[in-house]
Amino acid sequence: MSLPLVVLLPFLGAIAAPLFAQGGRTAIAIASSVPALIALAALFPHWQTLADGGVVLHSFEWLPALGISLSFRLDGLSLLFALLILIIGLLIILYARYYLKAKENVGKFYALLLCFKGSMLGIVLSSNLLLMMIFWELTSLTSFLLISFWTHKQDARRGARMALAVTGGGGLALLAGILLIGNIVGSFELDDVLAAGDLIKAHSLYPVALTLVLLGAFTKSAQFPFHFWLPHAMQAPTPVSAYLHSATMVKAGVFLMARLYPALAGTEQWFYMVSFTGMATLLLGAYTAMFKHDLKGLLAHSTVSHLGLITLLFGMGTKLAAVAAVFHVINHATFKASLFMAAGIIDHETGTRDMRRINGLWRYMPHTATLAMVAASSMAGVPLLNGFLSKEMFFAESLELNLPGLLAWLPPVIATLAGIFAVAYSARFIHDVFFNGKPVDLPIYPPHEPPRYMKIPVEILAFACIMVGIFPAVSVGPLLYAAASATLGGDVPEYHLTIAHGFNLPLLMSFVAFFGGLLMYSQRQRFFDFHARFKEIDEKAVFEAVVSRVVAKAQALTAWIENGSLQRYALWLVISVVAVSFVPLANLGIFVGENGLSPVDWPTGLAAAVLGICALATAAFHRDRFYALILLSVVGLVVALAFARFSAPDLAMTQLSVEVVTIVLLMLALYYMPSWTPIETTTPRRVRDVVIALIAGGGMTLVTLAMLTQPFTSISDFFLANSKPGGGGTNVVNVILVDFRGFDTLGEITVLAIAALGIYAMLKNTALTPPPGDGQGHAWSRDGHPLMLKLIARPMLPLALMVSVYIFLRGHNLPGGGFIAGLITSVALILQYIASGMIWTQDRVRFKYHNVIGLGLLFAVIAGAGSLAFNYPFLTSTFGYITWPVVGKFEVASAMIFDLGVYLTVIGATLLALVSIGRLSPHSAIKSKKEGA
Amino acid sequence: MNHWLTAPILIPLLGGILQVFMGYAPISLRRTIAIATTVLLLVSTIVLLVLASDDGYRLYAFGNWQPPFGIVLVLDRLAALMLILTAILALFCHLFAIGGADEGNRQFHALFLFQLMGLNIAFLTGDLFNLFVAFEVLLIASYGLLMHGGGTARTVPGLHYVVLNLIGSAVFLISVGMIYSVTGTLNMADLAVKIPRIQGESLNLVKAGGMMLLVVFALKAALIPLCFWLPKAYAKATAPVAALFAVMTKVGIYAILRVYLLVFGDDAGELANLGMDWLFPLALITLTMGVIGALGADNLKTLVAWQVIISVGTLLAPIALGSEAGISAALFYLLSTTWTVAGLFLVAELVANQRGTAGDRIITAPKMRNRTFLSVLFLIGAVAAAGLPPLSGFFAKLLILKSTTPGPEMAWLWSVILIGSFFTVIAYSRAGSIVFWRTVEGHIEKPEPLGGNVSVAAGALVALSVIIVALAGPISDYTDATAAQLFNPDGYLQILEAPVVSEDK
Amino acid sequence: MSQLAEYTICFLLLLGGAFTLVGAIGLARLPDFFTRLHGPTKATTLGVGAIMLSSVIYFSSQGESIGISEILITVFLFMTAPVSANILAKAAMHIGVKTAENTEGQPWEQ
Amino acid sequence: MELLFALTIGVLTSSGVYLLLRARTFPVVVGLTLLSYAVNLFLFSTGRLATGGQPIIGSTASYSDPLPQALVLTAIVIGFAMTAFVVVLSLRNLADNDDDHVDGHQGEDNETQLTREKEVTGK
Amino acid sequence: MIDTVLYLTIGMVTLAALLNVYRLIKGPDAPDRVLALDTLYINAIALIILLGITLGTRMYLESALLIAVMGFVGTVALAKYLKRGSVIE
Amino acid sequence: MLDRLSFPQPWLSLILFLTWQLLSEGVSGGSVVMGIVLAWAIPQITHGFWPERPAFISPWRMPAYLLRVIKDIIVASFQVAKLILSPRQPRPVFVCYPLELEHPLAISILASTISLTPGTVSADISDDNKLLLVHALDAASDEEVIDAIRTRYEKPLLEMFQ
Repeated sequence: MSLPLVVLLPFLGAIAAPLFAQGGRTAIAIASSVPALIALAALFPHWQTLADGGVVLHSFEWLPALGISLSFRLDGLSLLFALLILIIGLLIILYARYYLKAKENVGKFYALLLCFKGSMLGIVLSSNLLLMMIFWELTSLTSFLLISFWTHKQDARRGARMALAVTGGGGLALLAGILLIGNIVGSFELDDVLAAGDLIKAHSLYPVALTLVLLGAFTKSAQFPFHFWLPHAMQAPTPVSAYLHSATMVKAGVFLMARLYPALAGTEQWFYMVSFTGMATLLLGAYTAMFKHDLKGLLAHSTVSHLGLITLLFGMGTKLAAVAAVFHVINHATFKASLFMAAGIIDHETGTRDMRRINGLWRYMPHTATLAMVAASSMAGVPLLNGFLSKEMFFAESLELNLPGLLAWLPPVIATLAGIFAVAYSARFIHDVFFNGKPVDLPIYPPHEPPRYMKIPVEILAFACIMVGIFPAVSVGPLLYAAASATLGGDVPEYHLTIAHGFNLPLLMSFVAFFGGLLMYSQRQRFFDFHARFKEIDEKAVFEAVVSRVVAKAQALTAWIENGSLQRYALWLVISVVAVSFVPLANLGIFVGENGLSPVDWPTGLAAAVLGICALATAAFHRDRFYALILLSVVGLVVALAFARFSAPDLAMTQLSVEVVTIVLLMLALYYMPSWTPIETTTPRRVRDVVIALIAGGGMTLVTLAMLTQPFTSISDFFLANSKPGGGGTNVVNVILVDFRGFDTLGEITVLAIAALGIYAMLKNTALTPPPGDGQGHAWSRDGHPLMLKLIARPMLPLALMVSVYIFLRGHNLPGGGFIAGLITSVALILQYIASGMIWTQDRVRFKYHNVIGLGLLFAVIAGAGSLAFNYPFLTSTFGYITWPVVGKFEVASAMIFDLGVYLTVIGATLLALVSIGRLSPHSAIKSKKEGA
Repeated sequence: MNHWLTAPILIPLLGGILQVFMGYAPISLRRTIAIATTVLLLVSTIVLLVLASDDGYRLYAFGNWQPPFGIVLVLDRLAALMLILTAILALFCHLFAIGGADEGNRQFHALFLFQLMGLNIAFLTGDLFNLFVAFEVLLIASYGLLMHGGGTARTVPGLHYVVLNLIGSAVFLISVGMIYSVTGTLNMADLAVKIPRIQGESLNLVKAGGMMLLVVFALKAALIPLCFWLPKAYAKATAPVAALFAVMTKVGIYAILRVYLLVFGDDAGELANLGMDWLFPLALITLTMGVIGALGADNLKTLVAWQVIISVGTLLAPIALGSEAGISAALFYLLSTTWTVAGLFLVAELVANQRGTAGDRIITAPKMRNRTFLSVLFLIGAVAAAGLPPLSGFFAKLLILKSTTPGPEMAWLWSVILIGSFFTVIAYSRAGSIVFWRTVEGHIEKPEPLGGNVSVAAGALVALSVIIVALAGPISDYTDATAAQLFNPDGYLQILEAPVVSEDK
Repeated sequence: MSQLAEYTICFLLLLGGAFTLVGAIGLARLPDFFTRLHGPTKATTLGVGAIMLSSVIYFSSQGESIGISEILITVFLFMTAPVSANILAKAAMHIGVKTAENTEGQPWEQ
Repeated sequence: MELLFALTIGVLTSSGVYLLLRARTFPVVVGLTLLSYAVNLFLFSTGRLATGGQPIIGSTASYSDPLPQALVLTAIVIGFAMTAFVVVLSLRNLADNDDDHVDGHQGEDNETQLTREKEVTGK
Repeated sequence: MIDTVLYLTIGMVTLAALLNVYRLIKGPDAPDRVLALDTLYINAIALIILLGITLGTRMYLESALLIAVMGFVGTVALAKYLKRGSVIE
Repeated sequence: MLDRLSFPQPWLSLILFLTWQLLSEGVSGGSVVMGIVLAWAIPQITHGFWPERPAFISPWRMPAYLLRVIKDIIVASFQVAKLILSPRQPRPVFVCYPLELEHPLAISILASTISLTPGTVSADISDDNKLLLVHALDAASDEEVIDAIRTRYEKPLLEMFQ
C-alpha cells in the first residue's frame, strides 16, 4: 500500500496546501513538506529488500480493457529517482519559502509544485507503462503551469507553451511507442516488458517503437534537436528551474532510457540513435553555455550538455557506461540543484542575472560564493568532488567505444572538448560572478547574504557534493549499486568507486579538459568575438514565429476551404451524393427490369410535358421571381395530378393544399425581397452547375427507371389485409397514418408545430422594410380589400368548415383525413386574412394559435396514451360500432381523436406561420394589439 | 412490452406541449417545469440503462403492430448509452440556459424539449423511415434553437445549416425510397434479413441507396467535405444550444453505427461493410481539417466548434475500421468528447460574458473577474478535449489507438490522431494563454456576475471528464458489451419474432 | 346504363371539352389581357360545368349513389370565377397592362 | 410510362439542383421545393405505378402499394414545415443583412471585426 | 362509345392545358400568367373529373373540389400580391 | 346564453344543412342529425366573420333570376366561342356603368352576373360603390352594354333588395 501512497500523497497535499495559504508562507511550506516526509518514511522500510536486489511491487486492477493497472514498483532505480525527487523537493520547498514574495500566489505555487512532484513520483514508481505515460504527460502539463507561473510575463508564457509543445508532443510519440511495445509484448506491465527484451528487439516494429520511445525521452530530456525548450523554461521562478532542471523533469527522459534499458538497449539502432544524439547534445550544450550572459541561461545550457552526457553514456550500451550514467544522474542533480539555487539567491539579492553586471560578489556574499564555487567545481569535474568521479567514468567509457575507423576518435575527442567547455563555463560562473572587478549598475545595491534558511538547501547539496566526491563508496555506493542493478536487470559489472584509479588515459583527459578549460576561459574574449560572428538564434522567437506561421497558414487554409459560401457547400454535398452513387449507378446503366415498360397514354404524356417544361422554365427564368413562383405552382399542380393519375387521391389532395399554402408563404416573403435575382455567377460556373444538375437528374432517372421496372414485394399486403379488420378503416393510407405508423404522424405534426413555433420566435423582433412598389416601379395599390373578394370570403369560412368536417370524418374510410381537413380550414381562414386584412380577422379569431397547436399535439398524445390504461402499447387504436336511434349505426375509432390532433395542429401551425409573416407588414398595426398568435 | 421505452420520447413531448401552453406564464414557473421535465427524462434514461444492461433487446411496438409492419422502438445497450449521454448533457445545458440564455424567446423551452424528443426517437427507433422523421424533428427544433436569441451573426450560418440539411433530408428520402423499392420494408431488422438475399441489378440500387444514406449520415455527423456548415453555426449559437448541439453530430455517428452494423454489417452478403472503405480516409482527413481549423480559430467558440469536427474524425476512423474493440473505444470516446465539448462551449460563453466587447475572441482584453475559476474549467476542458492525461479524453484515445491492429491503417490512424493531438495541444495552449493570461490594464465597466446555475452547469460538464476516468472500468465494460452486442445482430433480428400484446385486438 | 343517359353523357362531355378548348384558344389567341379574361371566366367555367354534369349523370346511372358533390364544385366555381376575374382585372389595371389598340374607353387608374 | 415518369423526375431533380446552387435565397427555396417534388414523386413511385388502384378497400380490384403513399404524405408535411422555416429564415437573413444573398453581405464581417478589435484594445 | 368520347374529351382538355401553358410562358405580363394559371386549375378540375369517369370511381371528386378551393385562393393571393404587395396585411 | 344556443344566421344554417345532405351522399337519419348539429355549430364559430347580414327582402325572386342567368350563360357562351374562333378581331370596350343598387351584396351579385354572362367582365367597382367598370369583349357602343345590364339584371336585383 505504501507505494501508491507515496504517489498519491503529493496530490493530496496539492489539494490541502492552498488551504494553508492564509497562514503565510511558512505555514504553507511546512504543510507542503509533510507529504514528502511521509513518503520518505514510507520508502524507508523497503530499503533492505532493495539493497538485496529485490523489487517491491504493489498492484491493483484498474482498467484491464486498457491494459492499465495501478501497479507500482520500487527497485533500486526508482528508489534512486524517488529519493532525488523527494529530497531535492524538500529543499526546494524550503528554498521557495524565502524566494517567493508574500504577495505572490503561494498557494497556487505549492499546489502546482506538489502536483508536479506527485507526477514525477508516478513516473518513477509506475510499474505499468501506460500508467507511467499518464504521469509523464502530467509532468508536461504541470510543468507548463509552473513555468508560466508568472503569467504576466510574456517570456514565461511563451517558454511554457514551448515546453508543453515539445515535451507534450514527445509524450505523444512515447505513447505510440509504448503502445507498440505493449502490442508486441502483449502486456504493459514493466516486468513483462523487461523480460521480453529479446522479443521486442527481434520484432519488425522494433525500430519504430524505439524511435518513438526515444523521441519521448529526448524531448523530455532536452536532447538535440529538441533541447531548445529547456533554456526558455528558465523563465520560471528559480525554485521551479532548480527542481525541474536538475532532479526531475529533464531526468524523466533519462529515467525512461534507464528503465527500458533491458528491453530496448543493446542494438545497433539504439547505439547510433542514443549515443550520437547524446554526443551532439553534449557538445552543443557545453559550447552554448559558454556564451550565455544570463546566469540561469548558462546553467540551463550546461544542463542540456550534462543530459547529453548521460544520454551518451546510456547510448554506449556497455554496462559500465550505464552505471556511470546512473551515477552522473545523482551527481548532476546535486550540483545543478545547488547551482540553480545559488543563482536564484544572486538574482534575488542583486535583482539581475546578467553576468556582465554581476561581478565581484565575493565581497558581499562570501558564504553563498563558497557554496556556489563548490558546486561549480563539481560541475567542472574538479577532483574530490562528485562530478569528477562520474566524469572520469565517462571519459573511460568514451574510450571503450568501438566505432569503425576514424569515428573511433570521435567520442573521446568530443568528450574532452565538452570537458574543456564545461571547465570554461564553470570557471566563468565562478570568476565572472564572484570576482572580476566590481558589480556594474546592480538594481539592488549593495547585495548581501540571503536569509539564513535560504542557504540551507544549498549547503546541504554542496556538502553532498563533497561527501560523494571524497567517500563515494560509503555515501552513494549501495544506492548506486541498487540502481545500476535495477537498470541492468541485475547484471552489474565490476566497478570501483574510488577517487583515484591511478594515472591513466581518462585522468589525462581530465587534465586536458581542466587546463584547456581554464585556458579557454582566460582567452574568452576571443571566443566571444568568434561566437558573436554567428547570428544568435532565439529559439523562442523561432518557435513563436513557427507557431504564428502555422496558425496563419491554418487560418488561411480554413478561410479558403470554409469560405462561408453556401453555394460551395451545397455543391460539395451534391457532388458527394453523385460520387458515392456513381459506381453502382454506372454498373446499373440504362436498366429496364423484367417488368418492362408499360405504354404511355398521350394525355399523361402531355401532362408530363407540361410538368417538364414548367420545371425547366422555373430554372431557366428563375431570375423573375414572380414568374418562377407561378411556374412552380403549375409544377405543384401537375404533381398533384400525377398523384391522382397513379392512384393516390390522398396524396393529390395533400399536395394541392400544401402547395397553395406554400405559394402564399413564398409570396408573403417575396413582398420584402427584390423581385429580380441579379446575375452573379459567371458563365463557366453556371455551365458547371448545369452539368452537375444534369448528372443528378440523370442519376435520378436511371434509378427510377430501374426501380419501376423491377418486380418487388413489400410489407404492404399486411396493411391492405388488416386495414379494415385491424384498423377499422377502408382508406389504407389513412389507417397507416393514424394507426400502423401513427408514430410517424406524431413526429410529423410535431415537426409542423416546432416549425411554426420557430418561425414565430424568429420573426418576433424582426423589422423589415417593404419596398414602396413592385419591381416595375408601380406604387402599391391603396385598395387592400376589394369588395367582391370580401363578400365572397364571408360564406367561404362556414362552407369550408363544413367541407373540413366532411373530409375529416370520411378520412378513415375514403380519401381525406385530419391533415387535409386542417389545411382546408387553414386556407379558408387565410382567405379571410387576404380578403379582410389582419386586424379584422385577428379580432374575430378567438383563440391563440399556440394553444391550438398545443391542443392538437395533446389530443394526439392522449389518443395514443389511452391504450396504456389497458396495458396496450402507445398508439394502439380501437374502434367500435355504435347504434343510436335515428342516427343509426356509426363507427367510433380512437384513431379519430388522433386525427383530430393532427387537424388542430395543422391549423395552428399553418396559421401561426403565415400570420407571423403577415404581421411584419406595416399595414397591420396589430403588433401590440391582441397577441392572437 | 415495457412502457418505459416510450418515456424518453413522451416526457419531453408532454413537457414541450406544456411549454407551448405556458408561453405567457411567468418565466420562473416555466423554468421550473422545464427543468423538472429534463430531470424526469434523466431518471427515465437511467431506468432504461439498467434495463439494457442485461444484453437483451427490448421491443416496443407502437400500436401493438407486429414488426416489421408497425413502428418499433428497440432498446439495446447502444440506445441506452446514447439516451443517457443526451439526458445528462441536456440537463446541464438546460441548467445553464435558465441562467438567462432562455430569455427573449418564449418558445425556448418548448424547442429545447422537442429537440430532446427528436434525439431520443432517433436513438430508439428501429424503423428507417421513422429515423427520418426523428431526424426532422430534431433538425427543425435545432433550427429554431440555433436562431434563438438576438443578434444578426447567426442568421447566415443558420441559413447554411438549414439549407444543407434540407438537401440532406431530400437525399435521405431518396435513399430510403431506393432501399424500400427493392426490399419492400422499412424495419431495420427486416432490412437486415432481406438485404443479404438481394440478387442481380437490384443490388446496385440498394448499394447506391446505402451509399447515399451514408452521405446523409455523414452530413449530420459533419464528415469532410460536408462539415463546413458546422463551425460557424455552432460558434454563433447561444452557448447552451451549442453545447446541446455537441450531441447532434453524434446522432449521425449513431445512425452510421446502427444502420451500417445491422443492415450492412458483416452478414450483408455482397453489401457487407458498405462504404466503410470511403469512411476511413475521410475520417482522418476530417480530423486533420478539424485540427487545422482549431489552430486557425480566432475565438474560443470556433475553436471548440472545430473540436467537434476533430471528435467526429476521431470517432469515425475506428468505426470505419470496424473492429469490435475499435467501436467500443469509439463509444467511450463519444461519451467523453460530447460532454467535454459541451462544457467547453459553456465555459467559452462564461469567458465571453466577462470580457466585454472582446467576447470570446482570442485577443488581449482586460482581466476577467472570475479568472481563476474559469481558467481552471478551461484547463480541465482543454486537457480532456486534447486527450492529455489524466482526463477522459486520454483514456478514450488510448482505447482507440489500442484497438487497431498492425497494418497501414494503424500507421495512418496513429499518426493522424497523435499528430492531431499535438497540434490541438498547441491550439488550446495558445488560446488559453492569450485569453486567460495576456491581459491589459483596466477592467470591464460592468462585468456580468457569474451565476450559480451557469457555473454549476459548466463546471459539472467539464468535471464529467474526471468522473469518466473514475468510472472508466465500468464504462469500458459497458462499451465493450455494447460493441459485442452490435457485432452480434442476431439478437436484434429476434425482435421480428417478438410477440405483440395479444392477437385478438 | 340507359341509352339516353349514355348519349347525354357523351354530349355533355364533348360540349365541356369543346368549351374548355375554346376558352384556352381564346386565352392563347386574343389580343390583350382584358379580352383574354373572358375566356376562362365563361367558356371554361361552362365547360367544366358540362363535364361535371356528365359525371353526375354517369355515376347516377351507374346506380352507385346519387353523386351530387359535383354540383357543389360547379356552384363554387361559378361563385368564384367572377371574383377571380375581378381582382385579376384590378391587378392588371393597377399594373397598367397594355390594352388592344382598338379598345374603346379607358381602364381606371387606381 | 415508366420511362416518362423517370424522365420527369430527372427533369425536376435537375431543375431543383440547379436552383439550389444559386446565390440568392429565393431561388434556393424554389429549388428546394422543386427537389422535394422530385423526391416525393420518387418515393411515391417506389410502390410502382398503378392506374385506378387507389388503396381504398372495396373501391377497386387491385390496390397500389399504400405504404409509400403514407410515407410521401408524411414527407410532404415535413417538407412544408421545412420550406416554411427556410422561407422565414431567408426573410430574417434579409432583415439582418439587408441583402438576400445566401451568405449575407460578403466582406462586411471583416470590417466590423476590425473596428471592434480597436475598441477593445482601446489604443 | 363513352370511352371514345372520354378519350376525345380528355384530349381536348389536355390540349387546352397546353395552350394555357403557352400563354403562361409567353406572358407578356404577370396578370396574363396568373390568368393562365387560374385556367390551368380549372382544366385540372376537368381532368380529375374525367379521370374519375374513366376509372369509374368517385374517389377523386374531392380532389377536384380541393383544386377549386385552392385554385381560387391561389389566384386571389397572386393577384393581390401584384396589386398590393403584401398578401396578408 | 340563450343567444348562443340560437341560430345566429338561419339562412346560412339552412344552406349548411342542405350542403351536408349533398355531401353525405343520401339523406339518412345520421346525416340529418349531423347536418343539424353542424348547421348549428358552424355559424356559432363563424358568425363573427360575417358581420353584414344579407338583407334579402324578397328571396323568392332569386330562382327566377338564377334561371335567367344560367340561360344567358349558355346562350352567350356560344356567342363568345364563335367570336374566339372567328378570325375577326373583337372590338373591346370599357364601359362605366352607373349603379343604382346600393347594397354591397347586391352590387357584388350584379358584378358576378356581369362577369359570368358572356361578353362582359366587371373589372372594378369604384370606391364609393357608385360606378362599375365593365369590359365588354365585343360591343358596338356603351349604351348597348349599359342598357342590357340595366334591364336584364339590375332591375330584378333592385326588386329583390329594395
